[in-house]
Amino acid sequence: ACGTESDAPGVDDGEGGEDTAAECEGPDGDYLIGMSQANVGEPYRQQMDDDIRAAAEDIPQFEVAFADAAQDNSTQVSDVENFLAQGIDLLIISPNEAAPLTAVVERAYNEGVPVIVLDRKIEGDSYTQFIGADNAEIGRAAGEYVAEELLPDGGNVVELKGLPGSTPAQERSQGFAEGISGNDGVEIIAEGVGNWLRAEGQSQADAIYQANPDIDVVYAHNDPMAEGAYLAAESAGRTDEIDFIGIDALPIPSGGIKAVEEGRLSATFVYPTGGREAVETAEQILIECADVEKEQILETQLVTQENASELYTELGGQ
Amino acid sequence: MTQTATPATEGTTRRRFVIPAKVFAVQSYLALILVVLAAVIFSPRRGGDVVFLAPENLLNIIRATSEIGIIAIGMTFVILVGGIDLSVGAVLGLAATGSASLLMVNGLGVLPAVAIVLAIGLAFGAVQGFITATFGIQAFIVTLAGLQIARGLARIWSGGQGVPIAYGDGPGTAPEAFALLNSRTFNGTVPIPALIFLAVGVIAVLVVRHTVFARHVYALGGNERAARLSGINTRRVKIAVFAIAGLLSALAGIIHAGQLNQGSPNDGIGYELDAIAAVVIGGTSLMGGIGSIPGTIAGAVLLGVLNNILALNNIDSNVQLLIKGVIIVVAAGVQAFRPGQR
Amino acid sequence: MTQTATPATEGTTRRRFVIPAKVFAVQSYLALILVVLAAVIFSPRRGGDVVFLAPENLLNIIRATSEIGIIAIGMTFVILVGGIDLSVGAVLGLAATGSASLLMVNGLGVLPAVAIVLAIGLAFGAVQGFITATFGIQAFIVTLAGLQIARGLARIWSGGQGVPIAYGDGPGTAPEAFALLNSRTFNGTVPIPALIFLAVGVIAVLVVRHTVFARHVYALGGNERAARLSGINTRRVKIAVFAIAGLLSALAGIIHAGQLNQGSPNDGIGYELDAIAAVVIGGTSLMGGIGSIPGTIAGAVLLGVLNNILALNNIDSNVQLLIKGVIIVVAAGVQAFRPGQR
Amino acid sequence: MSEAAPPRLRMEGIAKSFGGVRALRGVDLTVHDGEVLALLGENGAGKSTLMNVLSGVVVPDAGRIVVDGTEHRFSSPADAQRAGVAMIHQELDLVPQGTVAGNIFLGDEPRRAIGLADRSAMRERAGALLSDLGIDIDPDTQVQSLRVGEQQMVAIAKALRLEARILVMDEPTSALSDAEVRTLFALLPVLRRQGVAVIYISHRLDEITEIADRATVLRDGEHVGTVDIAGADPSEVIRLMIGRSVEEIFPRRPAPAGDVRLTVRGLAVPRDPLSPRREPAGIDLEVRRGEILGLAGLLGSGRTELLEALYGLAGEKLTGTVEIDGSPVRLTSPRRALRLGIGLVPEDRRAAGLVMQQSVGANIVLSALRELARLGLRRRSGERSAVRASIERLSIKTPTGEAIVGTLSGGNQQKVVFARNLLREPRILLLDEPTRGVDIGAKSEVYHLLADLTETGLSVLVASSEVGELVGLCDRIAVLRGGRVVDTFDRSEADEETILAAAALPTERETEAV
Ligand SMILES: Nc1ncnc2c1ncn2[C@@H]1O[C@H](COP(=O)(O)OP(=O)(O)OP(=O)(O)O)[C@@H](O)[C@H]1O
Ligand SMILES: Nc1ncnc2c1ncn2[C@@H]1O[C@H](COP(=O)(O)OP(=O)(O)OP(=O)(O)O)[C@@H](O)[C@H]1O
Ligand SMILES: [Mg+2]
Ligand SMILES: [Mg+2]
Repeated sequence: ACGTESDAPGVDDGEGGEDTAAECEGPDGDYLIGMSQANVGEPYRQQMDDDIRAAAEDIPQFEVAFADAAQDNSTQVSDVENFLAQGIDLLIISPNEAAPLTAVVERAYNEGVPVIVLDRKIEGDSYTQFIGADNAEIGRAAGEYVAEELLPDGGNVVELKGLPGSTPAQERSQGFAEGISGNDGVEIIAEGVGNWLRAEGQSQADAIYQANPDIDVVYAHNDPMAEGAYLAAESAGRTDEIDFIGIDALPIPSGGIKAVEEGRLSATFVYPTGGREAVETAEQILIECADVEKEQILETQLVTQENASELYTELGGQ
Repeated sequence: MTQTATPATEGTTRRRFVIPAKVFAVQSYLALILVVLAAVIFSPRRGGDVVFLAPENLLNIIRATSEIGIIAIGMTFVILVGGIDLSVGAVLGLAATGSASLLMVNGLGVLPAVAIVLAIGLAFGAVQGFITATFGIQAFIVTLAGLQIARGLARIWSGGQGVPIAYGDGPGTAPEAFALLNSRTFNGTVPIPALIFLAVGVIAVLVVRHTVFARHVYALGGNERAARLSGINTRRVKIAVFAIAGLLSALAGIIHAGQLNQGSPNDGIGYELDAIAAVVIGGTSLMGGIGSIPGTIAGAVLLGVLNNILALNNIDSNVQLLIKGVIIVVAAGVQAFRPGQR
Repeated sequence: MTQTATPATEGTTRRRFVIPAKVFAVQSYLALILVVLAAVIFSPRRGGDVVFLAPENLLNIIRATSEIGIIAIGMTFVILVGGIDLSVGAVLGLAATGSASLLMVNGLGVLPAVAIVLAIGLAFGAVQGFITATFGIQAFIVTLAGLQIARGLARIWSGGQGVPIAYGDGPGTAPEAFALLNSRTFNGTVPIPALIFLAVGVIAVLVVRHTVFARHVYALGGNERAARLSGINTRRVKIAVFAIAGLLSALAGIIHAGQLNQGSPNDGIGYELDAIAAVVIGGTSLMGGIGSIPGTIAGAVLLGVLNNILALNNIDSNVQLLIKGVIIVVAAGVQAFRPGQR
Repeated sequence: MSEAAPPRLRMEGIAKSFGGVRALRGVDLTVHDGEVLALLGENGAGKSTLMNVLSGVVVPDAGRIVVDGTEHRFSSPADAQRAGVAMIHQELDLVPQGTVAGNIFLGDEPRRAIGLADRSAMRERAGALLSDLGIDIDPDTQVQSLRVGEQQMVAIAKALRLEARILVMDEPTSALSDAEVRTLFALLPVLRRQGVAVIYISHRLDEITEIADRATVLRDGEHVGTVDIAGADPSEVIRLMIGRSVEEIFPRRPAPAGDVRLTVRGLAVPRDPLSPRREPAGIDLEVRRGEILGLAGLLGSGRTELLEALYGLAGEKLTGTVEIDGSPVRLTSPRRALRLGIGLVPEDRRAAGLVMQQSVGANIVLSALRELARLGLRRRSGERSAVRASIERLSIKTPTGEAIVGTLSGGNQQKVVFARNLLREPRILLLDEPTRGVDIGAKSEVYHLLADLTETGLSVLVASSEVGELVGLCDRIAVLRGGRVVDTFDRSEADEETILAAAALPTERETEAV
């Protein structure tokens, strides 16, 4: 309105992604891929970058530029704008949040840049492919594991939550609640906010152990907080009575798989980064000039002592 | 600490043997000029064109700078009286969440929503100023608490989640007018937030140059006792500067919501440090009494250019941290350097 | 700003009609005492016992406080000379990453690893002090840049991921001695980090009370020019306080790694604000020259008690933010209040 | 008529305590319009506090203030200004970064609509005011680039601008040289004619006899008498002030016969083009053991800069040679100077002398801490006895050594700076306006103390704007102008007129401007 042009969504329906496929240069081209990461401060997201880096190394035509938005939506918008200014050939983005990144991703898509959205969705369908797992689903799997395997006869659960207001924290919480709803004996008796951090998981757990004599399971929204809770239990001498479960299961030394393998955590759930899959998709789009599916949903996997070391190598851990 | 900083821009010293302040005025932008030059030199080129200088890139920088810039202008007033405001980022988040909620959940029109949010920001700042000025509690701690409170209020308001903004006519949509904040004028070139930043900057410069209030701000920061003895109501001045900071943070929050089509309680985390950095790089002394608005604007733009050129060169984000750190210190050093001063 | 704050703790005034400083000394802890009382009252009970007062809970609080407490002690020296150090949290992260890497990746023994990391912290702080003191750049900006640089270095050092610490004899494991940091002494009751905190506190109190250096710190913060005219090497004192802050941050980082069996470049994010809050609640003026170590320790413990009691009561995290904000302001207000002063 | 009409101001039974210190214990004071009332008393007597009560800075515990027959309660400086009271404060309270015009109109700026400051009106009116006062200062100059004396004139202009009915001047001349004092005194008849009541605080008794009608004397916070100046006996006034008589203000001393202690040859500090300071431009001096050398000169003649250079404050920029006891020394920092046995009592005790929020004791031992310590660890008992001895030696009026130095009266603060320097037992003492704001009794004590110290071989360089002081105290007096020694007088040939004439000759501003 009034001599202005709107960047707001809903303006366009152009099939940008398909257009580029038409101009596809194939294996002879050199491609600059922009990878816009929401926050490398999270181990999971650092791992996503590492996975992309490792996978892209095998493809000589690819050069990947990484940007870190440090958890800020505005910064991520700028990061994408800067990529566009440089003329990238493909955008991989793991958005910090959906709504704020939608407009700029749409812009990229409409300018003909194929877009692969990782982990968190954006609104609308102006992207080439979404690759991700379902946090609610993982939460549910965790809940069911607690309700069926760990506490079939019921018991007391403590939940350590991620950063309030973040989507994964909400979904992992909701999913878990659904997962345990089948077993009336399982009750969440205390919650703490650990903001995804090991140290805060530890100090929250310290206080919760003091206030609650009977705890059977600690469910943490990620592995670092579960490890923090384990450390707190260690100093309270209560590691034997409590089972600890986390989420993420990164295939790195400080990740959850190792913690399960070494017996600190009873279980964790793989939250796949999708990094390798994203590079595969990029290869299909740019080099093979192929059409790709709109969505690629990655499955979670339960990690227990039995399969931990196997999975570690399978997922590329060193 | 030895705090050497730009003298107040106004008031040219006309004594024969004193170098006129005009020379220093150029120096206020020296760091910015150097950084821009470096950006041009190190910019990637695309088909012979300097990417950094592409109009669209420059406008992107200004758009990206506008929120921090607006906050930093409010912060300048607070720092001029020797205070500090750590709550600005949280107030931005509160305002962004608030405006999104008022538009989407409460179905208010743009004007009432904006007015309410600005009033909240103003009041929030004024209360912080009141507490600092009345009880003699250090501004750092009052606004650190204010940060937590604003963040908590924002989370409670939205139930902890971001509130996305969708446009339309029906219920649960926001009026199209709000989308203006995410649009560009002059044939779709100049982003509206950049214009608002410009307007706020011009108003602030005029306020500093021409109002009695601004003179009292500088006096209070320069020598509080002298200001009180001159009959200035120092408490009122302090409350006013914090209120200004709150108001401008709320304005930035509204812009934030408009630009990102969402208001989230986690918006603006850490913006306080960027805003203070812009103010300090702009030559304002944290001890109060010395500083200027144009300096602050230059400082904010410098940070924006720096972020942009590092990103354009695809420098590894960890190495970026190192480079940014070094350049910020050098920029502050360039600004602090005055020939003939120790 | 009116910065009312505790006078240096030491020094009893001996004249009849002057309120003895002892009374103020109690007042330094008044806010802490009030918060502890509130914690007892609002504590959940378990079989008639006040959970908050359970020895184990109290020891947990001290354990959880020890890192911030140690950092805050270093910060006190910096703030006493009128500076500020925003890099402490990042230096903690660098030290935690560094010690974990040196132990696990480079296979160093505990003593060399600790010595190297402490030296890095010391040097990092000293360089920041040198830059501030020599070029007259405000400490805020130098240490803000230092924050970014330390964070960047830590990420580069570890490749961005945390380095877990595993104990054992073989390669790729750390010596058991390091596990001491995560253990308890006196029959498994008192956590080692709490003892280290205590030791650092006692040493700092003794340093402040008995060294010439500390008098120079106070004088420099009170009036830099007078200090210089009194023959004090002000530059050296400034470098020294930043070096102390860096050293103690590194110590806290080593403890952090030991307590968490991991060193991660993201450790310690935001600790600087907590540390400064502890210092200010403890009655130290950000303008320099006024403050005390016991006050800082009380401030750090107050924050720890506050976090603990809110967690014990399972209070909604958003409401926690509000409550914490309000209590921090009230605590600072209680500390700032001096009868007979405006 | 003056008998029948109510006095311009009556203060009755004013009492004020700070913590336990009873600064005022029921003081009465009366001033009539067109009168100049001197307010006298030794350091710490309560003069400034009484006037701070009048100007709304301090709220009294008891007492009444009646202006022109109406009782007032002032709870802020603004209240007092509204009732027609203006005050020039003892400590210059100006905003250093502000301009002269901005300071003069601070708090009461000429306004246009909606709170806009009328800067051109401000500049014009400030300019007019300053030229009325005969002061050549550009209203746009930053105050911090002015010399203390000029700042004092700005403070005076600021108070005069208020066109008050009651004008309080708290030691306005302590930073002024003779010429400015003349300018100020020339204003008094004008003010009198306008019916302004002036309350004038000073420790220079010669000024009092020149300008005041009556004098009210305070001692220990009490009103001990009011005398008519005409016909008053100065020694009687002094006795009222300090409770005893001062026989000899200046000590009698034998002419020093020691060896040369300090030799300065061609001492110069390159002038910083940005600074208006007059740096030394080739100074030759000699001071013997036990000698007191005076430095005379107009405002800005370079005395302060010379003393600062000798104290190492010019750093590496200093050129020329300095010898102490025959061996050449490099004076590149205060630390070095201190180690060589040089002490400095700086001109501005608040900015350069004292750590205001710390105790008297901490300030006294500040530069001797290392000497009093062992291995960097303090020895409290040693410090305490040093503090006690200093307080006694200089009769510093303080409750204890632990009192915060900022709460002492100005004169006593000055003594604390003195004490710090004496504690290091210097060979050479540099004094810059050492008795500024010090009462007559204490001045005399300081002079006698210096005399005693010179007997043990101490050499003193003293810069003072009070020529009488130099003439009374010094063995020789060097006159500075434009950063050079232009003349030197022996005690026998020195008198005030000759020295003033030597200091004033060719108008230095003209020769100075490049
Ligand atoms: N804010 C304060 N706190 C404590 N004591 C104070 C304060 N202000 C003044 N005093 C004390 O009150 C007494 C009177 O001080 P005042 O400054 O009025 O003396 P004065 O007569 O002006 O002395 P001088 O000639 O040295 O200026 C002194 O003992 C001083 O120490
Ligand atoms: N522009 C300036 N910048 C810094 N310091 C200054 C400036 N002007 C004056 N000063 C210092 O302020 C103090 C006050 O100087 P004051 O002018 O009162 O002159 P003075 O002592 O009478 O003159 P002098 O000692 O030079 O003969 C001195 O220390 C002087 O060096
Ligand atoms: Mg006085
Ligand atoms: Mg002088």
